[in-house]
Amino acid sequence: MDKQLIPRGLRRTSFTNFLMWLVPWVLMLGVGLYAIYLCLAEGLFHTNMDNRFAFGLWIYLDLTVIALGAGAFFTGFLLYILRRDELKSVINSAVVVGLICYSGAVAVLMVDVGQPLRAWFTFWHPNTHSMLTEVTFCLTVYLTVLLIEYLPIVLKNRKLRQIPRFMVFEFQLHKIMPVLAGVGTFLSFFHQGSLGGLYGVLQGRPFAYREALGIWPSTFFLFVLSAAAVGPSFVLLITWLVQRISRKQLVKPEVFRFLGKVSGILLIVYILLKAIDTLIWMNYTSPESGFAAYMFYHAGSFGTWILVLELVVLGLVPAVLLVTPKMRARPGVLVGAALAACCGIVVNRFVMTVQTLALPTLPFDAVLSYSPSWEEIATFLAVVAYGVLLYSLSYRYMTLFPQERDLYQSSWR
Amino acid sequence: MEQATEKKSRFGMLIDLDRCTGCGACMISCAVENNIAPAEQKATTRTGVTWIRVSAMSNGAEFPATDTVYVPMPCQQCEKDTPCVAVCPQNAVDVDPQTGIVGQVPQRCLGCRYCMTACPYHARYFDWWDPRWPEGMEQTLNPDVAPRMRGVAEKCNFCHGRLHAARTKAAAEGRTDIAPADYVPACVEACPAHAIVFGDLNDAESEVARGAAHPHSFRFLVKLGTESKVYYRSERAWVRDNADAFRLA
Amino acid sequence: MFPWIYEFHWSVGHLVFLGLFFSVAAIVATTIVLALRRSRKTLADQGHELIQWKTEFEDLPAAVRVCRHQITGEAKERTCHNEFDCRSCAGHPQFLARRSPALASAQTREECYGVVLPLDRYYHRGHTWVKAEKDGTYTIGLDDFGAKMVGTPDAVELPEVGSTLTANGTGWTMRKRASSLRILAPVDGVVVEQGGADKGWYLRIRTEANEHAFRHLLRGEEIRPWILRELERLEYALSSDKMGLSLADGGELMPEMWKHDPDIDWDGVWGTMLLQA
Amino acid sequence: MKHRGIIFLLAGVLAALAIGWFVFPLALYRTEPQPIGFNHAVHTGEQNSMTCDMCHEFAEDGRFKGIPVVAKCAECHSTAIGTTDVEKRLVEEYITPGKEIPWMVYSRQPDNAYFSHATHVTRGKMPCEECHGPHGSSTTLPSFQVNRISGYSRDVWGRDISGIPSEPWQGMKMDRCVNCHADRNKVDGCVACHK
Amino acid sequence: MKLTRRDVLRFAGGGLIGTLFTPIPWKLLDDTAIWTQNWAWLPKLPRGPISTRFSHCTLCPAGCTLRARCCNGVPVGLTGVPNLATKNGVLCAAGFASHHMPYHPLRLNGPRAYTGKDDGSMLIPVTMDATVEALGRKLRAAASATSGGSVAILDQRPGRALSRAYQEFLSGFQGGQYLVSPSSEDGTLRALRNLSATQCPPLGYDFENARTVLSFGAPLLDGWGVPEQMYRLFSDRSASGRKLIQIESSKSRTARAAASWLPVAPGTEAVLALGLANVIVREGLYSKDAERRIKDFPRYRDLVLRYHPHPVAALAGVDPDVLVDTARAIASSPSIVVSGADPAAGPADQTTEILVAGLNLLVGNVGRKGGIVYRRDVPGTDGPGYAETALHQVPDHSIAALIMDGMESGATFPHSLLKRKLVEDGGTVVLLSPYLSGHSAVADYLVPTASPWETWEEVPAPPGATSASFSLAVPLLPGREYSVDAYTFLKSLSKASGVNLEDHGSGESLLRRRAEMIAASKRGMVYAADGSEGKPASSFANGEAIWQSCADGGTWVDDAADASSKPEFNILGQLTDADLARSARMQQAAGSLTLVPFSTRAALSGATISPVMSKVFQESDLRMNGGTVLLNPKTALLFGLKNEDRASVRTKNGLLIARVLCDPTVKPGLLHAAVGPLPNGTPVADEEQSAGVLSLCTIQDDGSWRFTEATIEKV
Repeated sequence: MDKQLIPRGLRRTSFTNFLMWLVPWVLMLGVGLYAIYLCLAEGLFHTNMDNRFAFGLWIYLDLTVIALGAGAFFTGFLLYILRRDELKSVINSAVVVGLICYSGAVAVLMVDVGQPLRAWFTFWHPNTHSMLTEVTFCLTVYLTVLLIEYLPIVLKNRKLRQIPRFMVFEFQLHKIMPVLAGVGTFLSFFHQGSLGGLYGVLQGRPFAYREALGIWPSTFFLFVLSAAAVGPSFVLLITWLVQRISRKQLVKPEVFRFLGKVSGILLIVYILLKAIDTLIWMNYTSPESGFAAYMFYHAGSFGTWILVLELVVLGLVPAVLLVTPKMRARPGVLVGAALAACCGIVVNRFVMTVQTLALPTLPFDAVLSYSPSWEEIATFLAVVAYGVLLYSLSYRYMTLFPQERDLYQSSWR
Repeated sequence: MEQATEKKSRFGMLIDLDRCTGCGACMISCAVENNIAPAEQKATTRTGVTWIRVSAMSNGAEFPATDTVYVPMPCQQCEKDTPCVAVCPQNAVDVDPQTGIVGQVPQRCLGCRYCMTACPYHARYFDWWDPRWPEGMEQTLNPDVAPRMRGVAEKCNFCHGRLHAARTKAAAEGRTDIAPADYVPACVEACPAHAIVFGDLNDAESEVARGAAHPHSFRFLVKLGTESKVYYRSERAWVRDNADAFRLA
Repeated sequence: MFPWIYEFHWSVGHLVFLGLFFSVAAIVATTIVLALRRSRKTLADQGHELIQWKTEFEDLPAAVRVCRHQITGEAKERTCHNEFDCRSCAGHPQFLARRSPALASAQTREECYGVVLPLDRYYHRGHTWVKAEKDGTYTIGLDDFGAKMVGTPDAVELPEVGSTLTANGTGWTMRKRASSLRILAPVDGVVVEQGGADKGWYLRIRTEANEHAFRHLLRGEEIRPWILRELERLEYALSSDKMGLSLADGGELMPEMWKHDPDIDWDGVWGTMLLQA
Repeated sequence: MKHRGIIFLLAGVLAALAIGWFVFPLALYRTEPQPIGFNHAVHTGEQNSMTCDMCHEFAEDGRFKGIPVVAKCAECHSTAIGTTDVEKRLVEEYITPGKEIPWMVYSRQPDNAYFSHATHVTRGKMPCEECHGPHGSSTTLPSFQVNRISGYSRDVWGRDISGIPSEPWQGMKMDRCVNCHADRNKVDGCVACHK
Repeated sequence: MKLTRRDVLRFAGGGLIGTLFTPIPWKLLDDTAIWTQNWAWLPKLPRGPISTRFSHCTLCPAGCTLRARCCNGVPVGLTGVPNLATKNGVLCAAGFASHHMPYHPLRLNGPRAYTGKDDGSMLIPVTMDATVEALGRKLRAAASATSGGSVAILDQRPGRALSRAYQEFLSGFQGGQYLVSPSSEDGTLRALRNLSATQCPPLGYDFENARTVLSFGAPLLDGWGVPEQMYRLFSDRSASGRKLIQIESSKSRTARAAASWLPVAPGTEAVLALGLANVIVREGLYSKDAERRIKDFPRYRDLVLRYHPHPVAALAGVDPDVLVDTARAIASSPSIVVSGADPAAGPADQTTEILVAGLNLLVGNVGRKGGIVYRRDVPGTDGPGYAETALHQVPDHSIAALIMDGMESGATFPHSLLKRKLVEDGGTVVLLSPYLSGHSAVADYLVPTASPWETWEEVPAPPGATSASFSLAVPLLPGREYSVDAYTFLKSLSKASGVNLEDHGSGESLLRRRAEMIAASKRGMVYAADGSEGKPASSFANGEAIWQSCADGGTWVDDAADASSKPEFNILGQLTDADLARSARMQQAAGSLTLVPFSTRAALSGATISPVMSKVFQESDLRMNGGTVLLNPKTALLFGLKNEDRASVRTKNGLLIARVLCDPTVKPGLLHAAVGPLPNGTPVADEEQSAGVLSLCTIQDDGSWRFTEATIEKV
């Protein structure tokens, strides 16, 4: 049966090997599911979050993961809307990664909220002023879109294709994919932005608060831009990783270079705007709310180094590397720069979530620290395990990299 | 039906920090009034639920020049762009148009805790645990305030159970407006040093409105523009000067 | 969310927000419905055979999708984007027009490396042939290359008499070991008789065929370069799966060749060679 | 058979509709017997012509006392006045031993809802029937049904499972409060009715 | 017709579509959300008639009047009663939750006995009869000459009718001792009475009329005496003309609110008192009348003149000018000088108490309005009473059998103090308490008494009150069948040990008898809880009428005592030179700290308080839970500690792992260690922690344990 499901002409490891590969991830998932059970059935005291650190590891990683998952929408946008056909070779993989990131984030969110059974109230009685409402609406719809985008990949499985209606549906669905890609881009624009707005609107948190452009704080646009910038980098990174693990060439090197280039250009723009935004915040926004910006970098262990790390080391440097064709041509530099860019986003989201909450506001407040409980970590690892499992299954039984077979047969020409 | 016209109030508080001795009577009377459950074993200062919390604020000077005031901090009942109201995704928080009280409905809350990150006063609390009282003690619950379930945010609402009782009393006596004496939050009533004054800020003659206008009165984090309705007062300049931002250690 | 639910505000922001949400939801729903309706229609029109070929062709490696005119050497580098359907190809007639008649071979059959391909018939690149019979019907069979490569099938499932064949669609299916192989039909037509390996052909069909309908099929002088290329392709498919193995002695194709090394991914090899994903 | 597919589909739809509209309510609600019968009509009818507030009283601080205590019943029924079995039981089982009747309250709201009868009835002059319907003229007590999931009385949702009231007084969900307040241009915050 | 898989799928699909048009999904969605709002384990609110009752709080000796809001007769909320003519008006934090006490998780639900002592002993349930019988035997044995000790009763709530019964009971034993807790609140008064050379009537502090109050470390604004009175008199610094001067090593809550604060070096209070006296004597500010009444005045003057303010101020670490001003302030107006310490730190040392009492005598505060005034005892207890001794002043190893009554309320003491007073082999200790807390750990027998709100309890005048008073805590809840009336228990004990005790019925009838006596005396006024004008006791027909008034929350307050009494005193009579020498500055070893235990009244180490007190003790840093130590940030730095560190505190008596908090109001070099309560009712772990702090303290020869040398180290 296993053999019958593997796309023809692709070489995959033996079923036993595959099962051995799955075992640790299934175990990880199991432990995580137990942690999730504890949080849902007994209460969130199983986490190390508290009234000051009301958002913890989960929200931080959700934001990060969704930013990285932006590869799905942005690749779709480039491929279907801007017609960059070279991305065909990674779109399936990007969609699966996106789906994993988003569904994982939503799953963790459902554990994170205290009353998940009431989550639908947000739809029923939405407060449209809340960034979280925007996030909830967009995430739900976009997750649906991602599922629909994932459907053709599943239906293209060799065994399922033998059922004519699946095959035809897949074909027809694929034909209107540009519409879904467009919708996905629209939704992603809003929820990536709203996730940025989530903190940017916090008037009571002068470290995160930003002036509004239109109805959104500047972080709205910075988040969209940064997500779009690292999305391709993350796709690049994942593809590279799968290549390393599977020891196969899956896409042509020029695809890597193209992804790197897109990432680099957007990163340059992002870093520029982010720098301007930071200067405005330091000189106007923050002081006007009574907090001199330097205070934030002298409280606790947060020094200005974190700003340098985020903007220069993990921002400007990879951006420059990625836009320089010569540097980009070297695979090591390319992957390294993509990794740095992704880490830059990880740091940015850390600053926006964790540092914002750690910093005090009131005069008798202290800088707090927070370290997640095992339940929090296990829950997140469960999502990682789920992602690896879904990706492994998809990789084994579906065609994630259409160029794979081609590359594997092309050397003789 | 005849149209009931009710006076629009803006309930507010004035807390005299020079009088406060940090005895904690407000915190306990509040917990009893509002059916806040005792702490679980593992609860800490950071996971506990205290609708009004008294914190010590120091002038930072060295002994013996050191000086400390105790700052009781209930929900500051912000009036303008109320941080928690704007962020709640499902309207579980609102500003009551009749009273100016920032209401929190735990029954609507999904426990996302966005409001808690939004509140600069850290006046919101999350129910990390199921509320549990020792066996039999649930008989002592205040019948006017519903206990909250786990997984929701909660906060001070100026003892609205008492507001309800006052309204019912007024209605039974055929009045449309409540008598000020009928509606006093538990902490105000409890304070042995009479450090807390409560009343209608719309009523210029009220003690709280007059007190709020005093030059020694101030509000915390006023530059954030939240227009809170809980005023503080101290003769000590350092207390007032510290009110706008955190201080570097 | 809806006007009849309390807390619905008739404010601009609220309406714009919900309006956008409902629009997006509607677009997504419409898309799905549209795809479903189109699928229904396609299925009703029996269009799925072509669709299958179309989509699978897209997935074929570029090395397989080489134009027949590149194989013959008429073009330098030319990849087919037309699902091997020369009937609707704009370039094909031009190549034909330029083709010198001297190229035509006088031979009646091509034989190389043990593969024997009579030239009295047209060949499909999926290794089937079609041959005009005297009674005006056409017979369809698996060519020697395919037959040798697969060997005697374990089972053959032929379409019922009266069913319609679509060029590039499924001709019939064969099972060999664990593989289920779909043999592509070379031309359009209606099945009039079922055959089998023993008869030398698999299907007898009736078709409205004319020269144009057979235009996409290989013939005459094209056979040799094509088969050489196919041998190369086969060798590569075999060698890349297991280093060191190549075609049997001197490159001759042996019957039941899988027996030489049953551990090879024969399913993959057959699939690749028979142009199916 | 040409329409075989559609027939099975329709059968499925019909089965679901039947289950959803008729079996589901039976499964969702648990019927609990009232401890003893009560005839409102006898009390409010011509013979006695009592008004609602003669039994359903207010306390001094304006609180509504709800269902009267047994002592209230005993004001008239210290010994049996009539001859019915129910009255005999009332006297023997409750009034004489001084035991309260464990009534199940149809319109009981959850702990988190605050409703002031004084505001609506005393000051607002609303007739009882506007919310409670012609309960006062009933001769028997309707069956008391509990939602197995939420624990609410069925009357809070309304007798009709669709949630659309067949009579204006049916249903006591929050929508009804909010709509009525909205009709009267009363703008309230959450704390106005939630405790 | 054969059913195919496709048919089943179609049917299911149809069912799915159909279900969307039924209430099932939507109603279930709604109901599950409502379920989360009402789930079964969420406590249901009481519903029922609301009523109001007045009563008195019995958690601490202040005995505040309170109003209970009841639902179904069960108290659901408490408030103070403002504007009363009598002593009370507000409640403290613990008082606001006192109605939780009957449901406390630590409640004892039957008599218990320890199978062994000091060796991992086990608490086992026993029957009441067996307990009484065994105790009777032990009491008889203790009373015999061979035991080496005597029978004693430690009354943690003295002044009640029951206290009188205890005294009667003790009179049946040879050398029976009636003991009270070593409270610091009336330390100055006790010292004064001990200094008197002639008969001295009972005394009280007349804070209302005092212009200056000088406190030697008494936490006047932190639950001392009658808290309401203190807050009223001293919390408004600007408005009243009253002046509170606090002498305390750290800037405590009281020091913060005081008009001036003298940050004295710990242990130098006695010297400081002598320095103050020096100024008064040298400047001739002392009362000439007092000079006559102090019989050893010349000796006292000679001693005092040796303590010039400058060296004293240097030694004590205060500003000499402030010292002189302070001396002048107490001498110039009706004033009160009071010694004291935190309730957990026990009484001040004897020398300090005597010298502080001496200051009062010197400036003529005794018997003066606005100073220390005379008062009378409650009717029925006048006349020669039974000697009342504070536990710490009893000779060591003098008690063979000890009965302890009541929960710790006004003061606490280390277990080691108790053990020291017991005979060498440990004797027998019985604890009458509703809860398994406090000294239950060292008791051999635990007898469950009724919890507050379940029984009639007498609330006598608080320590230091200017006049005797009588009020009642009213039972609003039915008693538990396992709880015992202390008086009934005492009667059965007297029967079992063969002691004659007059039978007055039950504990309640004992109280009614006291009301009768008050009526018979025709003294004092009765004030109703509604704040109306008081009525003379003589206007009440009988004891029952007074009882009724008190049962409704009223209070009987005695008339002012005759002020003409002029007792004479010997200040230095009891002081030896060695005592004075000891009162020099504490020698502090390098690298060590001075450990000072602290707590709040009614929330002492063993006191039982509502679990909801976790709000101030556990869920905020307003009050410190047991096992928390406060250090000056500078001191902390010196020891490499920072906020929230865990550290081991070591004294010569033991070791404790504590949580460190930095507090700039703590004097450098001090280690304030919280003797916390058990707010959330978890006996074992917390009790070990909190008992731990007191067990670290060294008990001095005079029975005090205020300062102990300690070291601290990060763990």
